[in-house]
Amino acid sequence: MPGSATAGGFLLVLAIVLPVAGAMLSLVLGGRYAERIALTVMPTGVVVAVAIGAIVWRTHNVLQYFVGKWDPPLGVAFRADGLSATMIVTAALLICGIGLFARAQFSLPRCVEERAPLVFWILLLTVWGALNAVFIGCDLFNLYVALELLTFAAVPLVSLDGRAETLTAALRYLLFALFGSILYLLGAVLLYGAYGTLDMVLLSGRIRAEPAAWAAISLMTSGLLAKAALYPLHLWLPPAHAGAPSPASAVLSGLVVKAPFFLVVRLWFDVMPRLPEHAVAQVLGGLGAAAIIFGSLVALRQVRLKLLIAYSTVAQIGYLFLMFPLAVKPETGHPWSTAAWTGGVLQAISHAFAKAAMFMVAGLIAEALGHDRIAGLAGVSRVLPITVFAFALGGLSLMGLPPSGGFVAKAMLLTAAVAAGQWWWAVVVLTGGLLAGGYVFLVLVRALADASEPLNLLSTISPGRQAVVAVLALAAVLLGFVPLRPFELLQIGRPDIAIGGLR
Amino acid sequence: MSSALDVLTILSVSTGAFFFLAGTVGLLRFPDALSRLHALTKADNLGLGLVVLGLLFQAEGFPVALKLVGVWLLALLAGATVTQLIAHIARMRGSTM
Amino acid sequence: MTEGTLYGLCSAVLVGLGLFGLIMHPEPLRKILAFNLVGGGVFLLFGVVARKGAAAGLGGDPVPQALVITGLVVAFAATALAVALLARLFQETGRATLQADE
Amino acid sequence: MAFDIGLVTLVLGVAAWTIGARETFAAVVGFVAYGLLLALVWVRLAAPDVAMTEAALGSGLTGGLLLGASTRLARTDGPAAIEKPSAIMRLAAAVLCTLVSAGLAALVLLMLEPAPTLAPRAMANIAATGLSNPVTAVLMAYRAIDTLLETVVLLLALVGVWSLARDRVWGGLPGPYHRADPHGLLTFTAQILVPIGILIGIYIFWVGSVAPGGEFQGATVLAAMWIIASMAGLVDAPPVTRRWLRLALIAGPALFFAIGLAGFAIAGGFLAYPESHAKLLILMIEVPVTLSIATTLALLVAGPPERAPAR
Repeated sequence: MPGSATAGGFLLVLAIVLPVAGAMLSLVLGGRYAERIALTVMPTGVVVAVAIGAIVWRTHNVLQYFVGKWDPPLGVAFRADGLSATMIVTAALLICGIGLFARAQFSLPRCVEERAPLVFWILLLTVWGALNAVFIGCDLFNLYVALELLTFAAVPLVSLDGRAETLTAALRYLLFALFGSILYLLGAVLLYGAYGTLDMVLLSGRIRAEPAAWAAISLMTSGLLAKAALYPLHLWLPPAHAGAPSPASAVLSGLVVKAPFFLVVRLWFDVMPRLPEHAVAQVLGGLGAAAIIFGSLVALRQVRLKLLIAYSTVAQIGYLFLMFPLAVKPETGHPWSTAAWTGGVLQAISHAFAKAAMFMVAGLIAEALGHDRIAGLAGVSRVLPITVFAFALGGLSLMGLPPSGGFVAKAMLLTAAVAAGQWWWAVVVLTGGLLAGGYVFLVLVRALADASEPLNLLSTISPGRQAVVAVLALAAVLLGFVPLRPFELLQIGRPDIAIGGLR
Repeated sequence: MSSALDVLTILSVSTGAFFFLAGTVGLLRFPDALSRLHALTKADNLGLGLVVLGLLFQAEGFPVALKLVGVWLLALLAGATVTQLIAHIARMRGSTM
Repeated sequence: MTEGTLYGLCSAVLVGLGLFGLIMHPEPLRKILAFNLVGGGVFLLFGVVARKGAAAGLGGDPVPQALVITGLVVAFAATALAVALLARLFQETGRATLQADE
Repeated sequence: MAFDIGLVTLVLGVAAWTIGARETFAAVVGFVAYGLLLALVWVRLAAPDVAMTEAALGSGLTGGLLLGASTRLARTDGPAAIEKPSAIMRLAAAVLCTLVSAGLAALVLLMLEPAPTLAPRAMANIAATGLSNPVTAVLMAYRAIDTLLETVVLLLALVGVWSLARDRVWGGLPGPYHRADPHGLLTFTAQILVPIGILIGIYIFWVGSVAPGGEFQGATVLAAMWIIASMAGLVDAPPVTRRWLRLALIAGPALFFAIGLAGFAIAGGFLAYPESHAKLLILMIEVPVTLSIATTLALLVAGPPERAPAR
């Protein structure tokens, strides 16, 4: 039976258990050990993630696991296809980078436990476990629990410093997230009522174009959009992402908002591939386009560097949703063999690396200067050359200039738009690139200028942290060397293979 | 035999329900907090007691009867405590709530 | 109309009512309250699905019933976190609103 | 049916009151009533397990939490100080929400009867779990991973709540101080009620494998007893840095994970139980899980550390 558990499926369990167990151990042993535990779990987690990726790549098949040996619809399945594996590896690498970077900020006092470091490491590990659960989840309710876990780990990261403005931002974030999850759950309930299962693979075989399915997909998509902060549901994002400590901002902007996006992709292309109509997909694309233009324009007007980067996230999330109008029901082949689908996924990954690096740059600058006002950046490239260089590398991805992952992603979206005769998306991609160029250069011009008076540094930044940031930014650049066409890894386990031998 | 018990149940539960109704009317119509509480608790304790009594006639076995009486006693305890606390606050505020 | 359908209609109204409160109430505490109200409606709909799936000698499908229990616990956790955030915000600012003083 | 119509009318009326009430406190009281009425609805829907959870957690503990918050925040600006959304916005939202309701109502009317169900499958496999309450079988066996993740969710919510402590009181006692009044009525009530309540909580948990009940319902009752005792000043929460407290918090999920992982060796899969020992293993998970959930729920209601540790 093709739908049985596969060898190596236990790795999927480990991908969730390891970080969560680390978080619980940190809670028991207390603040003094939290950092050490996190730094032990991280390399192990990367090994698991890479192993998952390697198995999926080598066997050219999905990795599947039935928890408790109960197969769906009664039990819950975990399932990693090429897309999941890619996201899992991305998350593992990024979390490691962020962990190394955060050591200096959340290092531990030797004698007494302190609140912020303890909480930070526990939350970081839990975010990781929850992300893995989202990426391999195959059951809509299991995914609901995973999404809530992700939310409860992400929200306190925002208000770690306990200032009134970050508390407000965290509360608003939580309320938006709860609004999103309740709509998502409502959709899942409707699907169970109509088809008697919550398993995505089984659903994809049973679903038909009828009112219940339509209502479910609309409700779930709207809920997930609120969590992914797609315009006009983005209001919570800039204060939350800009207010969090910079390692936390990197996690939130780089990874956490990608989880709901990932689920929208799953819903539209895996669960109900035959359902979405072009008109509905155009609406989603339209919101994406509005996000790109609006987010970029507002980013241009920001005074503080972190807010600029946060608004740029609003814009970059918009690109992700351009894949829907271009990949839904293509004239030839499957949605996931289109350039747009690959471009969208690649945008998610390269933005993760680029944006994480840029938030860390902002953190380093704020640590060194004591502020992150863009107008006061003059001379900073002299004292933090590697850091400013990393910002520029990340900026390449945002603008979509070669060589960078962002370039490949946006080029694919562009060609897909032209090929599909939907030229308006091409205009949006190009305009967004120009505007991104505007706000990146706005920062770089200030940073590269000579200071009128010698800079007064509050603290020196260790070369190690600068190196971490540079490596992450470099990763976003290296993604630019993947071939400019739909590539194989992302295709593994797409429904055309799975449906062939439907269980 | 069982029909006689049924009649007793109906009588008892209906009387209980009447007391609940009276208590609710009192809660809504009486002028100040203390007399409202008075109306509420008197009617509730008695009303619930009568409902429980009525159900006792239908109870299958001793454990069930014990649970029913237990429910009534716990409700009495909780009701009395909460009433006392509310009355205390009302007196401190000196308001008519 | 069966009683399942009746409660299903009830849940539909509850979801609408709660969503209105969640979107429109300016006070965060009322939003939290409304979130719980919508939650109740959504869970109720799941219960109706379970009731309509009564089979094998059971009064309802146990799977949705169990999921509702899980969902109730998650909703409580969300409420506790939201209330704690709000209380701390109130401690800091003396306000319990989402208005930023910018 | 007449009873059901009356109940639905009441539920909707109380729900409308909860949304529409001017005073937040009144709205919370309405919400508690709403929860209790919903518990009745769950009984009518033949879901006694859910009814108990709704009454204990959805109405009781959530209600208590919100009541506490509404009195704590009572000194805030009146509703007048808060910007109300414009009439057009309200109208738009009302139209949107009415549409959602109407759409859902239509879907309810279109719903298949009988609906697709997993009940036969759940019953066909129940012997392998050693349980006879199918809802507990779903929670502890078929979908144990959900329950496991949910215990982690609760734990994380608590970490989130604790993260809101001020730095200088970290390591201190959670929640406000309750003065004990040895002759007070609350103390008297607590002294009688708490032992009975603990007994009931344990009973509800214990009976869960064969009858309605289970660890969540039992744990909620236990947590409520702790809250009553602490309100009466009979007990106080320990400082959040205590090792044994932290152990109590993670004991449930940790043992759940451990037995789940042991399943690889003894039953060939994560969270799988060998048929001969399924009931024992499930019980071994449930006992610490009940303890951990009860502790977590009680501390979630207590809130973040507020009082500096005594020196």
